[in-house]
Amino acid sequence: MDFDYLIIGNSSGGIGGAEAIRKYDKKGTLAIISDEPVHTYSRALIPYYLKGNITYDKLYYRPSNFYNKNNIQTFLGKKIIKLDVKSRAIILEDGESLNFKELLIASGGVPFVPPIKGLNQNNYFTFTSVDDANKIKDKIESGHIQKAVVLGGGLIGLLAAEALSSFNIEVSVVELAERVLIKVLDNISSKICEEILEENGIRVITGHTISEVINNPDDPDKIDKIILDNNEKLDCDLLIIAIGVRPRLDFLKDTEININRGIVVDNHMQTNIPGIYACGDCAEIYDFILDIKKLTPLWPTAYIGGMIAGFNMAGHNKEFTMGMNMNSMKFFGIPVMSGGLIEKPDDGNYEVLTRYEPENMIYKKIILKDNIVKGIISVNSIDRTGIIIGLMRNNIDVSSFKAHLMSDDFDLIYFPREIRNEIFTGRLL
Amino acid sequence: MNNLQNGTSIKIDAKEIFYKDLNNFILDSALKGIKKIILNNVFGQRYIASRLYNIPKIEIEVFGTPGNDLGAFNDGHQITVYGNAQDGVGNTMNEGEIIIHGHAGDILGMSARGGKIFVRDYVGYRAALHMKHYKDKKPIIVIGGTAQDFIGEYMAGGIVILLGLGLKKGESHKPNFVGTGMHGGTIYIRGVVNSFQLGKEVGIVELTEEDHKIIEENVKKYANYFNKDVDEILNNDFIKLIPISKRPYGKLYVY
Amino acid sequence: MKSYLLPEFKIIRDDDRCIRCQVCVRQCGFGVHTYDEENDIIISDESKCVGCQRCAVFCPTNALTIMTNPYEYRPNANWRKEFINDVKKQAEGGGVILTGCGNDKPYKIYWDHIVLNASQVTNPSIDPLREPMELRTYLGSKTNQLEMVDGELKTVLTSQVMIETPIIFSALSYGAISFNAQTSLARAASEFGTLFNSGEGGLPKELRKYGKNAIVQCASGRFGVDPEYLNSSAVVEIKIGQGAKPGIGGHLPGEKVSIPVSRTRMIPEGTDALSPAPQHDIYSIEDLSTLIYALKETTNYEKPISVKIAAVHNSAAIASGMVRAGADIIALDGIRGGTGAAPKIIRDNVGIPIELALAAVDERLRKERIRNKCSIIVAGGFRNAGDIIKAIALGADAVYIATAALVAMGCTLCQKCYTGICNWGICTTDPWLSKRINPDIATKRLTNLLRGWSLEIKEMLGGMGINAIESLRGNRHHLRGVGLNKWELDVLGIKGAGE
Amino acid sequence: MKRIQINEDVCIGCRLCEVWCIVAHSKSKDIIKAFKQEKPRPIAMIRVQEDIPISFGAQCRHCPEPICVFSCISGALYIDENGIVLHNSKKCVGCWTCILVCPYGAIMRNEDEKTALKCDFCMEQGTPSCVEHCPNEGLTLVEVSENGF
Repeated sequence: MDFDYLIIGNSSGGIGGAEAIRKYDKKGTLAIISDEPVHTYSRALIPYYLKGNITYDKLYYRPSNFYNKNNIQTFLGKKIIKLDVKSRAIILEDGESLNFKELLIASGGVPFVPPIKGLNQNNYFTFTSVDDANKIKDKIESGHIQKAVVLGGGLIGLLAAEALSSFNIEVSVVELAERVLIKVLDNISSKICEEILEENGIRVITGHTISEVINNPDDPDKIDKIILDNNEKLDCDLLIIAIGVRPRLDFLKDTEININRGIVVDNHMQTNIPGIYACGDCAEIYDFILDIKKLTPLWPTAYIGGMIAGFNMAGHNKEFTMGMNMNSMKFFGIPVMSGGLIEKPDDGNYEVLTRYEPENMIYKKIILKDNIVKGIISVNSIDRTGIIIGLMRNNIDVSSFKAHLMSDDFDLIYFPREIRNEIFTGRLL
Repeated sequence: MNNLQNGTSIKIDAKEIFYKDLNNFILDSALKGIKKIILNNVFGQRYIASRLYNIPKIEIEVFGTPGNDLGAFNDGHQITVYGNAQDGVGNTMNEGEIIIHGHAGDILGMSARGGKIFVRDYVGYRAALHMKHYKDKKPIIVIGGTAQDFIGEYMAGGIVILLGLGLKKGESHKPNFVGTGMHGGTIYIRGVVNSFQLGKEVGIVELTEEDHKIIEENVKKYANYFNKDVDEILNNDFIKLIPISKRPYGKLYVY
Repeated sequence: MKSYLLPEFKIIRDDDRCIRCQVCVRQCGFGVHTYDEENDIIISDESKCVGCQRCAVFCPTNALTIMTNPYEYRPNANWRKEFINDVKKQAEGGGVILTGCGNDKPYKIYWDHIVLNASQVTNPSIDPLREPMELRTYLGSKTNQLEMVDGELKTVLTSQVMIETPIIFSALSYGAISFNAQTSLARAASEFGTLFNSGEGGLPKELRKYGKNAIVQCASGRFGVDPEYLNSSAVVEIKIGQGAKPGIGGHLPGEKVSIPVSRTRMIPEGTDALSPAPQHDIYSIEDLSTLIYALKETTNYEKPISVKIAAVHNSAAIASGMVRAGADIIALDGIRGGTGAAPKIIRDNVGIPIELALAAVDERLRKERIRNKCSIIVAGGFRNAGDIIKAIALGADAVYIATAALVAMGCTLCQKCYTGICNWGICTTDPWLSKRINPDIATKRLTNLLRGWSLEIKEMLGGMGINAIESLRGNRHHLRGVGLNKWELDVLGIKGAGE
Repeated sequence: MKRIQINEDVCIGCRLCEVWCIVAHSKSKDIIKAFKQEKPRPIAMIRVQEDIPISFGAQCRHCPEPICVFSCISGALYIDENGIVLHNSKKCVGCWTCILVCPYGAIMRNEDEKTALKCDFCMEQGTPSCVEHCPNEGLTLVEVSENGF
């Protein structure tokens, strides 16, 4: 079959691409391929789903008539075997070949599972898909789950831990680094998060990892105990491994597409092959704060990357130059955000503003370089954080209103008049 | 009209020319690019240089006796009078310079907001009345002799330097009510003034370095214009008068 | 010292309607209303209330009623409440009582005792909807006669200013009123084809583009007066006096001299802007003439020069002198003229009603055959188109309105202009309060007023069978007095009704 | 395409925009009932910012390229056919990603519901209530191009 546009991936990057293409090209033939046999849903919601905050149908990222309305053909539950760059086709598992003029690869990532003694195919769970969530759900519903261990103190791991704890399960989080959320928070803020988790009954074990899994002698798919690298033994009825994802690139083997840690793309999200684009967790995008290309597995980044790709695929020149690290999290109701740098680099003329009120569990840190914001962390004082992210994105000199930056009521009113005028007339941000 | 043009300067015999016609002539000349106008036989013609708004700066030399409001609303021109001037010299003057080789009448520099006036000899009543300043616009009046009453009345800014030349040794200055209602600016007086001569809104303060500099600079100019001995003038005590309050009538009202 | 004064106003808050939105709290610049969070109520300190009605107008649920405090002292026809309170005020403060706005005393308002004529049977009235009606007015000195040679006009005409309606905005100086208020007046004048008057506080640079519609004042303080200012105008007006405070000077208190005000007045920020009582270069008619011609010289004889005086006992003789001194326009301001600040005792007791002054001046100038040498603008409490048309029939060329213009912009005559706080954003230089005047809205309100009154004047003119305002000027036959004494009728130069 | 223009020069800080936003999003649409009876009281989606003498009411700008919509993890934020950015609170999980990205700080938190809250341009009534009730034209409706102001 021939398509004007093919999109590999049915999550935010793929949908972003599809919606962008349809903004300019309502007629061109467009298909989305995914190995998951489900309507587009939000991976980011699975902790909420597992917890029971939302029902299954609320996982859907777009309304049920989305593909119809946008004239999108779908190949769901179809695994891709191969991309043939020369003949501009992808080959599906069932042998079907789909030709494309323009291709967007938004294949996302696969959970990384390290080799651990005793681990087998069936005695642990990952936590990146609705399928994972359903399996965990079934396991919990089957009963007898009293103690759980989550390997990985990153965002997914902690959210999984919080979800599990809502079932009155005793949860331990094991993190090899000296603190949780090491990639997105600084020392103080991650300690606050640990505190929140501990206060809510989750044990946080940092600086260690699992060295062995002891299975039930009667049932090799059932874990009895976890042994840590310090020989501590943890009772465990359920193990979740959540130490991160790696780009899903298997079907790109032996193609001439440039791959580093992820697919290398330019600011138009195009790979080295004209007409083939990539975005999301499988691609390396430009981070304007760090001035490097890197994997940035974030929901908004995936969507926007897909959208930029889609615009270009439909013939509208657009660049993505605003990529950056940013995260919005919530642990037991306490909101935590970060964006850009989390620690002051050693070199350069950096300035750090901090505000820490342990009694209110409020922490705020802003990193400046030559009066330009380069990073923010805020715990429990998150309203209007987007304004600060906007300052970063627009390289706005904050010297005239620096005194207000850290306060809870920081707002546009403290901007210089000229900047505000530009903002209100949409010329900025 | 009899006039004699020589390059960018022009000379005219103003005898019996109606002031409006004379001022028409000055305006026309200035518009033609004349830079210096010499008026001979001036006899009471008013408003000389008043009609030169928005015109490149020119010089006017007046021989004789100009009439009232010489240089009223002056917008930056230089007027030199070889003779005495009447009332209203530099009335509400904006910029420029007026140099009187003789005496001047009442309300010299009234409401001036900029420019300089040098009078060689004496001036009449209410000189520098309600003179003001704003930012770098600061009128300066230097009077060689003494003045009549109410000098600096309502003064709101600017500088008056009263030199008292021609007074006998120990003889006090003439004016009473000096600086009545004054609420801005500075008056420097060389020679004797009795405290009863001062308005109740002014106070005497010590001169600073800066004051001496201002006096010196302007006295030099004065001496230069009128061929006087600078050192002799400066070699004498000055007193400095400033208003006691920026708001002399602030407490007059109940709300 | 404990004040023995009672609040002037009573604030009634309908608690069933009050939603605690605190709009009243935020709208009162005098700090009358405060929100008590603990008890979730709004407390109103009536002693601070000036009765401006801002809170009541802005209350979204009409929960507020502000009324005169109905307390009574023992009735006393002599010692009325006002006098008792003024004495208390002075006993407590020991100064001159200041006030704002025009005289509020019950002097006879002659407009209310003069009625207009209308055509019936023997002369046809004109329908202004169908027939052209001319309100256009030219201000300035008119020549005695026109000389034509070979069909060409030989007479050199004096400068004239044309206005589309005989209604001009009177002097309201920047500093006394807000920049936005002055901008609105300038824009409305420009849009409608009439004039506004800068007052004596200078003309902000931003408003110089409205110079073609500006009367700029040269007063005793000479604030902001320089050749550029004088030339940024249609008319230059020498202000001798003002109806609200004849014979005295004025001063803008230092706290109102903000940075922009100081820039416009060209005086340092925070200093009092003192306007001496007389102009010290004018002690006589001859001196006045000197200044008139100084201004004509400075403006190259291109602009009519107006001289404004307060209406006083000898207005007629003074006006005659003013015309002979060269004034092209005479502006007379009557006892009911407004002010931003005046001693109450002066405002309420000095001067004469404009009706009498106008009649006397017009009569005198006619008798002396110099009425054509000047235009007459009258000011002082014109409340409606009826007052205006009567003034024109009494001899005026045009009228100045200021209070009416302020009311159009929102003023409720609370008379607190001198405090610098104006809840309607008019009479203040406070940048926060000034925002309350949106020039777009205020301009519209002002042009609407001019339009309404002009239409009414046309209606009345048509009713009298006149199709040009020119034909009504000084035509006192169209006026009759009601309830007036003989001397009043004589001064006004009109017959009694029925005669 | 119409958008709300903010004119801070004439904002008088009365906060009537907030009051009428609450009324517009109340059940009764009656000002007195909305304030005195409805519990919980709706939350104003316009916020008056004040640093006297500066003030202005600011609400969602309804950007032509709304980063909040692009970033929303649940699909609760969307652009309707008029280009208005709307929020479906039923889909919202309160992850606050929109707050993290909105450069105007225009998205608020409904603390009771744990969902985001934003201006809906008063889609039901035509003219946004804040604009309609602004007594000084500090907020006005202006026609803008597809790409915004």
